[in-house]
Amino acid sequence: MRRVLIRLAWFLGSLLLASFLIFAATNALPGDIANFLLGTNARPEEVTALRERLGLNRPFLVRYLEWLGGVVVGDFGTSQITGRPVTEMILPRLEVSAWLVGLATIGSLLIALPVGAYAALRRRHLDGVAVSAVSQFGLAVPSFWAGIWLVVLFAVQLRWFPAGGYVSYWDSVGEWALHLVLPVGALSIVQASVISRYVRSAVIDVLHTDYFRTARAIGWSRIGALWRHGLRNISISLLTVIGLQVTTLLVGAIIIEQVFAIPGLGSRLLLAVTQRDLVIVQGIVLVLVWAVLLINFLVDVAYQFLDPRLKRAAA
Amino acid sequence: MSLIEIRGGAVTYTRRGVPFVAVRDVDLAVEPGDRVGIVGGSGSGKTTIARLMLGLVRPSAGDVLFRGRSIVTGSPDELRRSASLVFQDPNSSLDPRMRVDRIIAEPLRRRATPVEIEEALASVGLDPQHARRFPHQLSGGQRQRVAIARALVADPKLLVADEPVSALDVLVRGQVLRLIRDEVTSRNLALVMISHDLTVVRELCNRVCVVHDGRIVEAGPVEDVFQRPRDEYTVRLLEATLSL
Amino acid sequence: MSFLEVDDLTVRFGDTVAVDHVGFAVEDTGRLGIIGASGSGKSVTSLAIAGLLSETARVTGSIRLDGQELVGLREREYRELRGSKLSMIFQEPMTALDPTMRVGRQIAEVIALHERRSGKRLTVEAELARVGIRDPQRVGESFPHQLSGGQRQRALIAMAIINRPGLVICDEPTTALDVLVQKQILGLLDEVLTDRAALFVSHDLAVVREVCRHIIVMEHGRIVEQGDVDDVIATPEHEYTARLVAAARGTL
Amino acid sequence: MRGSSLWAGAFLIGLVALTAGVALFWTPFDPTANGPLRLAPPGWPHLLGTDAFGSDVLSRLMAGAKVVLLVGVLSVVGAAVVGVPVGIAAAMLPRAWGEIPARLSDILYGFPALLLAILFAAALGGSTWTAVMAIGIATIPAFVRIARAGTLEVLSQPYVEAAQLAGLGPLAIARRHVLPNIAPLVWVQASVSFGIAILSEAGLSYLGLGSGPDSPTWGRMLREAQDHLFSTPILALWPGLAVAFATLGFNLLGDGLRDVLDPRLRERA
Repeated sequence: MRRVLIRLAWFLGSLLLASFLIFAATNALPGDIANFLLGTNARPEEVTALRERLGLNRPFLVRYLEWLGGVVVGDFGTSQITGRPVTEMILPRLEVSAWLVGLATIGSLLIALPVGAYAALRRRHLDGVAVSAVSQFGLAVPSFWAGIWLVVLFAVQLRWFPAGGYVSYWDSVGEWALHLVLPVGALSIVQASVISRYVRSAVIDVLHTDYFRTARAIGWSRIGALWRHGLRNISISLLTVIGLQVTTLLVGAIIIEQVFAIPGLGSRLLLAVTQRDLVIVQGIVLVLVWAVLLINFLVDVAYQFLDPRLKRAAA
Repeated sequence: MSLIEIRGGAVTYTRRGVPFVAVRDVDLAVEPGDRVGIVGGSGSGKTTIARLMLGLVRPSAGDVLFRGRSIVTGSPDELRRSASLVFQDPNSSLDPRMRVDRIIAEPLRRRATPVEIEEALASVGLDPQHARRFPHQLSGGQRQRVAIARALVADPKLLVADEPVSALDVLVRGQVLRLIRDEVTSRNLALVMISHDLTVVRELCNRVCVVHDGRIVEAGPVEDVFQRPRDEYTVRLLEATLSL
Repeated sequence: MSFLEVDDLTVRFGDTVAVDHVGFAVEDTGRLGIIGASGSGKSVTSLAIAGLLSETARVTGSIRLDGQELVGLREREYRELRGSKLSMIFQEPMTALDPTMRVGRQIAEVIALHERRSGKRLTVEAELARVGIRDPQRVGESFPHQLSGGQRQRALIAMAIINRPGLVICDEPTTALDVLVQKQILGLLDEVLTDRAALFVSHDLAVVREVCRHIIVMEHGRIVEQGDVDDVIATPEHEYTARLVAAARGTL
Repeated sequence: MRGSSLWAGAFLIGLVALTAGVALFWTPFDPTANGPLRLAPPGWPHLLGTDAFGSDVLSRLMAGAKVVLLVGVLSVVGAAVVGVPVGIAAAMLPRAWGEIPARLSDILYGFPALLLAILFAAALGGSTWTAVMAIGIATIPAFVRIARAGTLEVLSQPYVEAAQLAGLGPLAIARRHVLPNIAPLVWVQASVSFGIAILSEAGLSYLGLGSGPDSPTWGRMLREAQDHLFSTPILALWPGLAVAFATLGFNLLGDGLRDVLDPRLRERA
């Protein structure tokens, strides 16, 4: 338990530090929102007045603490461009992005586990090598490029799925699913090539373990021993990989939202960047970074409980 | 004055936040030219005693004296100039990215001349051509010979050998043990031999300490302990030892 | 006809010959010790009989177990034999058990695999008691890392004999153990191996002598000497055997 | 079989580097000039056709190689120079002190290159230099991790203890034993990071957060091609293939280095 508490303390500390870095990056750098909003021809008095109104001339630390205080109670401030509360803008888009990332994680695992295991078991045969080669290539493909070609094939040529857009789950489940197939597919394929390579080498490691040999000696087939004893051991290390890969997936999702014109956090973030709406940029970047840190923290804790060799020490 | 002496030594490790006592109440003195065997099962603490003796772990209680001076409160430098260690597994005790000549020269703390390297190799029965090889290009027995050459190059007074043959193939064990015995005799070194194998200790040592559960349960001249064991654990150990 | 008959057995990995025209026989209650240094082919021989060599190995010759030819046997049928008719005990009890699964479940698995019924907890505990484990309930509920080396090896022996196999292959079963534990495990093996055929692979003559009367000595994949263990030790004919005997004597 | 991925990787990287080198002095057409012939199919004189502005696709691809290599080299070298010493120090310092750089790099791990680039672009506007900074900073944790893990592994080896007994201090051990033994890991990581940097740069310029309009990049070309997927999908092929093969080159090189540089792996294989 003590180890978990120490990890919790580090986690909370890292949330705090991350928020400070984000605030500092958007506020301490020279691009001043007041200058930008008023253009280069603005008179100095006007700039000063606007800075006053936006509260930009108060000490940096005070502004940071105010912002953080708001974030903790769910208030991400007010947009400098639209004048609407940022929280209100983020929430519906958070749901969209979460669907995208969550489904892509599941999709990539569904592809990667069998593919990786196959490549490992057949590694000395042509088909296994071919599978490895394909995943090697998939590793090098940007997910948005894969997305573009899925659009060309399935939206432009075959017209099976829409080329872009999004329908809320609560409005129509069927349309929702239809719109998500291509973006989730693009993310999953690329992500699966990364994970399948981990699975492949993890399975090869298992094939060389003594406990795998024992399982074979008591009468399991190779597949059976792998399923019964390999999977448990692999999943523990795979969990860490999935945690680390969430970052890549999140980045992929931001770009994929752009490819498919999906109204998620990423597309709102990019709009805010072009408009220099720093409050929204801060808010969304914070949500994304905290999400990454949270997921890695959860993986870390889960790891402590999943591996029986660590269990006694954790409890 | 003893060459090296452990007085009431104890070592406590922290394993996953839980402290556990590896050895305690260890009293052991090694005189110049002494050949001491330390025997016991795995996890009994015999390796910890060796590490304690060489200043590689700090005692949680007691003291370690080299020529009467503490290496716990004082500096272990002088001890390290006069003592060396042969590890169990030569695969991991030789840096895989160093050539044999650099490995052997390390305790000299200076560049060794080709003649010195050649002599060091010859003393452990290796051909001079091995000097430019990497450890993975040698056989297990040859690697352990390189490790012994490194242990002897700086003219130590004390050689500690931690299971020096248990990672080696049966057929080369005898050769390596003979090499250690011959070098110890000709250089008149003090030897501390850690082993689970009583036969080895019987052949090489004049005194023996039996370690069980982190304590020395019996100590004395080899023949006394082996002929007339007093401790119940020693008796069981002797009974369990198979020989032809 | 003997229970196990190995004839002209050859195992190749690519161009290297690991086992070279080896033949021997073991009666249905007989025991055979296979002696050799590392790389002599003794382990490859035992893995070949169990059909557990990697797919890069090419096996030729004949292995007949209770009249059934094993060389070229389909994997599906081989699988039926392993754990029921023939079983193995390996060297490293540390790593031979699945670290993420409770020991009792791993033992129950052996029964379930071959009898198409799940292993009852009581059966498992009885089997653990049979191999001399004093608190079978606790051991059954433990993960491998919570047990001592001796307990783990006992659990593996329980797995090997639970389905009353006709042949048990022991590959260096005590090499990784302490002297005291080694003595106990050898005693246990001597007991559980009665009434069945056994192969006992080791580099240590003194260990083999505890359980076997008849031995074969292997070097470079070939049998260089065979006979009664005491005769071989007393008057080794082959130079290699003589060196092994000297090594086991421990005299320098 | 062994060494083949090393050579395949080196070949692909050599191709990209050669293209970039040639593009420094010569491209078939001015990559930024608009021409009268729009969306032309591959042929003569425009070997890979022209884009929606009439610019020569091949010339733009060649110019894009320059940007990719520049961004990759600067960000990866910068990240390694910062990350490796920090990682070694994190492993060799006493526990409490070593924990700090390790944890800081874990936090940095939560900032992928894209988010950093977005933060910089929001404050400074996007440019090649913000892309280099963002990708470079985002790559540091990978080097810290690999150097720290590698150093811990080396420090647990008996040969380090032997060096201690021989009287070597921590700095000498770092120089003689740690650095040579973690070097293969660092080279492999550098190669893999380079591949990731290429992907990141493509993503950034696709989103318009990287280099400005006058330097053609593969990502920007993909962005422009997307508007013509219905009429001229082939425009989306070339830049994507360029990204994929350049990244593949570095990934293959990384795999090849892993096999060749580690003598222990060499024996196992």
